[in-house]
Amino acid sequence: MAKGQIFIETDRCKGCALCTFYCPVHILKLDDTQTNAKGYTPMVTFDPDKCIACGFCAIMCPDSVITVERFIKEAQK
Amino acid sequence: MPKSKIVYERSEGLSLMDNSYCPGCTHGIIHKLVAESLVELELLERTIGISSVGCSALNYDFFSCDMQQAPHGRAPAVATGIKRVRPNSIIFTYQGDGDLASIGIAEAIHAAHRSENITIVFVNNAIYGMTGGQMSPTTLLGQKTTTSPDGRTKAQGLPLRIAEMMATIPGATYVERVSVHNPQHVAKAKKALKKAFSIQKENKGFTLIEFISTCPVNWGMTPKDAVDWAVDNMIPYYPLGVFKDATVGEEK
Amino acid sequence: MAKVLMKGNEAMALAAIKAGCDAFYGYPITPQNELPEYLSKHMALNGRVFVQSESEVAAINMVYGAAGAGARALTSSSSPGIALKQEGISYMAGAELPGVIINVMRGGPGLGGIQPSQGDYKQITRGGGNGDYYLYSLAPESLQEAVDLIKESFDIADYFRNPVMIAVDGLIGQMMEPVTFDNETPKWELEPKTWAADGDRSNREKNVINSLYLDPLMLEKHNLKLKAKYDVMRDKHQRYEMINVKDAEIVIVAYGSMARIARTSIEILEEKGIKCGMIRPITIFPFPDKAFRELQDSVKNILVVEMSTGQMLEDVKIANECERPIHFYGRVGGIVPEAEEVVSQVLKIIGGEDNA
Amino acid sequence: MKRITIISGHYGSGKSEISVNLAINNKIDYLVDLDIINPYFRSRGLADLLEEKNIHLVESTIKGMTGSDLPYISGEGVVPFVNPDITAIYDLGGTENGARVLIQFLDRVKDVNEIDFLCSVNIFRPETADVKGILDTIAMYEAETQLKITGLINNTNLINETEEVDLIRGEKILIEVGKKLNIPIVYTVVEETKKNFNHKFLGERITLIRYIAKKYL
Repeated sequence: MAKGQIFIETDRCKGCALCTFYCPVHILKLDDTQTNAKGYTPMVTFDPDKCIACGFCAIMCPDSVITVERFIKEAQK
Repeated sequence: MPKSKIVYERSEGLSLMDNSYCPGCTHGIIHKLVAESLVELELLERTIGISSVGCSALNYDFFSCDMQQAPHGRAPAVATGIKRVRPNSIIFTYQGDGDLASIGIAEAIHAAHRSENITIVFVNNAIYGMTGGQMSPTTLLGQKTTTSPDGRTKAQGLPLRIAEMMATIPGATYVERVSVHNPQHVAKAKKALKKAFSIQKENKGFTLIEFISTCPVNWGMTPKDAVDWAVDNMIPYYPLGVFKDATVGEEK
Repeated sequence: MAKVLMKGNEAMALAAIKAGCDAFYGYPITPQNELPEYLSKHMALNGRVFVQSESEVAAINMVYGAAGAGARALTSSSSPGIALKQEGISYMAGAELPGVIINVMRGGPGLGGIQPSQGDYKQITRGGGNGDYYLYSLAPESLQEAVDLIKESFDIADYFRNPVMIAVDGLIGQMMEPVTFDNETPKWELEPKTWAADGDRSNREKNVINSLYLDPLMLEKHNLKLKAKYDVMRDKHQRYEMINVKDAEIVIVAYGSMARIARTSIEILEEKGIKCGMIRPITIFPFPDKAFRELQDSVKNILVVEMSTGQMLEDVKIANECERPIHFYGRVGGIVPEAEEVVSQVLKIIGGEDNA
Repeated sequence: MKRITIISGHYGSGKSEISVNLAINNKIDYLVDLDIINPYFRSRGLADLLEEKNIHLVESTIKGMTGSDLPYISGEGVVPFVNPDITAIYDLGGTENGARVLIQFLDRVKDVNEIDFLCSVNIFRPETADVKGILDTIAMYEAETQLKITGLINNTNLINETEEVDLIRGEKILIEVGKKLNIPIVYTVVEETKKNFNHKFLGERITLIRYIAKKYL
């Protein structure tokens, strides 16, 4: 079960792939099947259920295209 | 549906405009850190940033605070001029190694010498990125550039260690070298920047944070290889750490 | 405050304080040192900023910074130091920033000498640095005029959003004269500096101070905007003094200290029965070409006198539009022509011994 | 007049012109120009005139460097202090830096009583416009040189615009200063163009001829 999710501003992504190397659960990759508004192949999550909302991808993104949301468990309220 | 909260988003210290850097260039990470630090310290509205000359010349468009563009190397002088007439503002210069370590070394040293209440964000990627990959004062020995085609030799100068040098200046208050090669170091780098801005806020004098950065294009590498190259080659020569902290023991 | 006796450099410094100068940034060079020395003491007493910079290059860039933040900033230097300041001056013109630069000229080229000279005329009136720009340049002939013009110069700079150069030679900097600071000087109508990047973003969008235009069409637009500003200076803000020109048979063109000496020459010539007049440019950019259109037909010759080998001569030729023969007399190396030398040159011209 | 006269004062207080006039009028042997402050209007520019008058000019170590701002002081400046047969006038530069130059020679002084250390004052100079300003100035010179000022020169002037009443007002202020310090007004300077000033001023009158700056004024 995912602990959170990321939102990617796909059209701002430059496809540098730095984020993909720092994802501890290896769920990010460049999507070779599409190009964005800038002409880059953007990054996508291929297994979002594994996301742990650690934020590493966003922290390493030079273009600030990733927003990270963490789910809050009811029990913790 | 479980409740949620946003734990990371684009900083409001950055403008809406996309930065113009090449894919994977760590300039973008450093920009985020400057923006986030200023926002978290609630300093953004009274900040004036000084753009320099180099790849970051256009960054007056990328930050959402007031900005002034400076001639090559003169950012610390421009910053001095502003800070003296606007002492309540927060001033940072954003300079590369060509700008600061070469043409602007006098301005950088003397801003520290006068202990100007400014923060220098020094981005060291060991090369002139903007003008097409020429040798800079921080280019490593053996490193090939367009003006050291056979690799830098001693005859072209041994690479300058700016943080170490600036730390010797009596007027410098805080000097640290950081890197942004992984999330842990990005966090450390942000801590260093926040410390520098806090020191400035308290009028305690000159601060400089040197960032080990990359240039995938002119180094001829993928972004990830460039980061790894910086870790393997730059950090051994340019060790990370605090080189000067004149605020230690001050509270007591 | 009644009249006091002051050295030129001190008087100019005090005039800047009276003009509301917020900050001075400068570097030592003879013969202008009394100016920063005076300000090092008096700026602080008035709650203003004084910084001795590491170089002229740094000083002008501090002025550029302070001006960008909306302050009234000043720097001063002498010829070789002004050459070093050209980088920042060009950026100021490009970013449309006001500021005042005092140039107490000495001999050149290179290290030259420390005695008075007018050898910077072209450096001053042709912009000086890279790119297509000009400075509004004022050349007073006395300490009183220098004081009055400096008091006004900060307004002029703010009005045009362009640097103003005060061009004097070493003599004006070093000489003693009685001056008063009480003269009423023109007040220009100034807009608030809403463009300033002053770090107070609480009630507005961000401001950017910049001279970089990578799009050629944008840069052309910017260049033409600057040109329009210089055209207004040329059309509406030429300043000059016509001295004794009515019925004159010869007219001297001289500015600054040289004009002051030529006044004595004119008196000596008057005693000899020769009617000699003078056009005294007060602005050297814009050059007062209008003055030449005021000359009567009685004027048969023009004599340009300078402490240079003829730096202003070309401007006089352009303004004269081939109407009259133009002669030149100058001394260089820091030597100031004596009134008698100018007189004998005039006599030569009238006697037909000097062909233009 | 004592064997040695040292003239101090802020720039614009007329030191150099007074020095030259005194040297010529009193046939003094040495005129020592110690002015490292002013780059222009120094007595060293008058080498030819002084030679003609048999006055030995001590200036920079490089002769004829009128147009120099290199502060080379000639060791010859010590000669009058050690040779009791030589009369001399020392012309100091304005400001405390100018006075400081003298210190290097002072350990050679044999008899302080042979020296007059005068302060020239022009009340139209903003720094010396009143008693307090003048006292502060004198205190500064004394602190720098460790010599006591022994007398005052009333050089009140606005150049061509000087009026007799100005000199009288200057004298009044200097009398007060003199009382506080117990020193006399030794000279009053009246320009030759103002010969018609009939007032009997304190001290000896110097009818001043402008040798140095005349042609520009």
